[in-house]
Amino acid sequence: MSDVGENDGERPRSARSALRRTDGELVLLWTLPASAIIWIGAFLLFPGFTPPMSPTMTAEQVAAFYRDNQAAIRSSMILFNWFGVCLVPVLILIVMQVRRMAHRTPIFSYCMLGCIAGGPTLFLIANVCWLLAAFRPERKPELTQLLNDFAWITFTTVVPFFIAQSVILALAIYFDDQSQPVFSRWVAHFNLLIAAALVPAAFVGLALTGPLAWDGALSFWLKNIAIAVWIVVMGVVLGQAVYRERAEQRQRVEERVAT
Amino acid sequence: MTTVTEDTNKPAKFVPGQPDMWAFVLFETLVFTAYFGFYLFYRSQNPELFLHSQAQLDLRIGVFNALILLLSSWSVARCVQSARAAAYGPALKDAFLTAFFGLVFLCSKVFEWARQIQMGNGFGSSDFFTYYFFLTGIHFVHLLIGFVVLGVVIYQLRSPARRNQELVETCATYWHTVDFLWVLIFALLYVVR
Amino acid sequence: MKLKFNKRLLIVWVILASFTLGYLVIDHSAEGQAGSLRSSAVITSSVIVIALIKVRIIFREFMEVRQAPVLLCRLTDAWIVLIAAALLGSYFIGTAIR
Amino acid sequence: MSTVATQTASPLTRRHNPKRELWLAWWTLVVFYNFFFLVFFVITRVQPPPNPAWDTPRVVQWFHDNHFGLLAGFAIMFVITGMTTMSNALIAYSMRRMSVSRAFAYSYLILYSLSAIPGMLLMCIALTVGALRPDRDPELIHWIYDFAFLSFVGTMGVFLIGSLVWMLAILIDKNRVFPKWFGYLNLCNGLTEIVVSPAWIFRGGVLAWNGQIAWWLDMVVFGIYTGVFIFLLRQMIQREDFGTGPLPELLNAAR
Repeated sequence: MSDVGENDGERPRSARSALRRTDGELVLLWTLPASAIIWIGAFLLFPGFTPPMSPTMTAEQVAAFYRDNQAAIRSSMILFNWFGVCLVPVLILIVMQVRRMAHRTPIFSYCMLGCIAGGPTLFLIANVCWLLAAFRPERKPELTQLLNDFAWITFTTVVPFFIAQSVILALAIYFDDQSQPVFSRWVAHFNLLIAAALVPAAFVGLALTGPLAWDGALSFWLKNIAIAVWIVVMGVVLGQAVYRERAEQRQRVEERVAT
Repeated sequence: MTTVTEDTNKPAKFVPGQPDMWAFVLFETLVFTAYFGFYLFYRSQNPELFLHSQAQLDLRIGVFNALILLLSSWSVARCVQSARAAAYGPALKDAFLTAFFGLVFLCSKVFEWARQIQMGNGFGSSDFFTYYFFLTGIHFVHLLIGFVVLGVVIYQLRSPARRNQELVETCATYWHTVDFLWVLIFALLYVVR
Repeated sequence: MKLKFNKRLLIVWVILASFTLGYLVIDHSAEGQAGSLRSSAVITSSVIVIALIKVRIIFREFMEVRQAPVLLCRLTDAWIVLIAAALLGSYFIGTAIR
Repeated sequence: MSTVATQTASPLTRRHNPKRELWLAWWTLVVFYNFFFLVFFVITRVQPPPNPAWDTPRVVQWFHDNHFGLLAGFAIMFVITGMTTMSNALIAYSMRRMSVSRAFAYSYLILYSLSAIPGMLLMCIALTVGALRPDRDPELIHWIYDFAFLSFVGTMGVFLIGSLVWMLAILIDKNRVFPKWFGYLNLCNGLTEIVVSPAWIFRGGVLAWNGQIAWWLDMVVFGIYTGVFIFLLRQMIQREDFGTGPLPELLNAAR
């Protein structure tokens, strides 16, 4: 494969890692707190989340909800539409760290890329359905309810890619056999825990009431809290890894200058 | 590369082109056989409708198309033999001739479709025309791929640095497949009673 | 040598073309016989058989199976039998269970 | 120099099969296809597809009959869909092994990652929504039915172009990662995506979404194709020779 410089006796051994450019990664990393504030703001602004809308609402109630809260729904969902995908650069930074791990193949980073493409797309579908429902709330109530169902089911079942992402990241960390691994072991355990917490949300269709319903303890609260905790924890861990990588790189450059 | 031509007259048996292409030819032929099977089966369920729709096709265009495609097949066969004899000039000429006949076929096919649609026989207007447009359409797609394939032949023949005989034969095999599939489609759509 | 090869291909093409033109004759005679449109198992099966003979000639001559190893010869012949069985089979089964 | 690196790395790598990442991906692929078959053919009964010609009451009846199967089956799909990324990654990796640009691997990866949403998840979501409220207006249930099956069957381009990308990579490749005939088989699979397009037009007959040509025949081709590539990927992993050498990154670490 592309192990350039393996046999070049003269070239520095760290040629490969030195080739990886890290400029600008900090900027991408620090977009996370800013986006998180926007997400929290949009989350609180959307009247359907505080508290979550009940699946047992009748079509008329749903239509009335979209009529009465039109402005808040529109502004919050437009915010989500703008900034929801801000998670993508941060996830790509995680892929960059996975690339640094001691793997023989790029399979894990490929998987992560696939998940990163899938998750936000699903969220955007839900987002569009909410905005559509609010666009013409005087529509037949059954149609508004249909769009509302689509939005909520899609929003709740966006989990497949999050589950896969966490499991793949955990496996990637377990397979990273270095004396100084990129992420420590507990991050892998944590990711598996998050993946397990997301699984019940996939079963949202089975009930209109109770913990499995889309406003229930498992499908709404557990799932969204798990995602939020994941973002916070991974943000911190990722930050540490990025800063450590930069420090190592600086050190290596200094060593090379010294010799 | 040019040394390949020396064993032109050797009686040794060889598979023309990559054997892999033959796997494709045989597999694709099976798929087409399935299409034809469904067509004949449903035809026998409702022969009157199929006969009446079929009567609106012009057999002469069909025969013309079949002859044109046979001509192109002949050209590409000559192209392969010339290339094997290292006569790359004539080979290239034959390859262009093949592409020309392919183009004539393509135009006459489009013309025939336009005429049928003008006469009010669309894709969905009767079971026969569904099969007609489906079979000629999927064949048309194969023909379009055939132009890419001929492009490979011409690209190979053009430069002395390339001229990979195996690749030329592989491509020719594909083109012949397009031809013999048309032989079957033509017989089944135009002449079968 | 080259000329001889080309002559063979020419003959093959003439045979294939005359088979194709033969369809016109079949079609004409079918119309002459029946006057109106009628389905005919004889014509259907003969048309399929002629088409498969043409396919076999294309296999042998144009696609150079003639010079190929025995395995490919047998395989293409088997395929032609398979196609014939499938086509005639679906036609006659269809007619029978109609 | 390389001996130094090997010595440094060996204590860390000796315990593990060097191909474990590849085997993990391959087994995930096999497990996913088994679950896929189980969910689509047995639990939800959406394959073989029901009839597009049904009238509204019959469609409502179908949702009623399969109510629990649809909800439970697609819930399983929502949990495991992420596994597809493993198979896409493995196939993309196969292209990395070829003597072609990485552009092929990345194109395939993105095309097939994208395809999961319109090609499968939209159907899962739509049928879940449809089964969620049996008392919904029948017209809307019928609409959901069409939406689900047409999005599933009628998502063609990503699979078509994805297959063609893989085909091109295999045909251009000089490392013989896959045999050329499999490259051509990719073309056969790609052509089925063209054959399925009339499903957008016909509500009955052989070309409808449950038709003998548009569904059954294409399913046979797809089944052969899938079986073949699972087998060939397995062969590729078996042939793969990482040796017992150091991991690429450790080589750099061992200064």
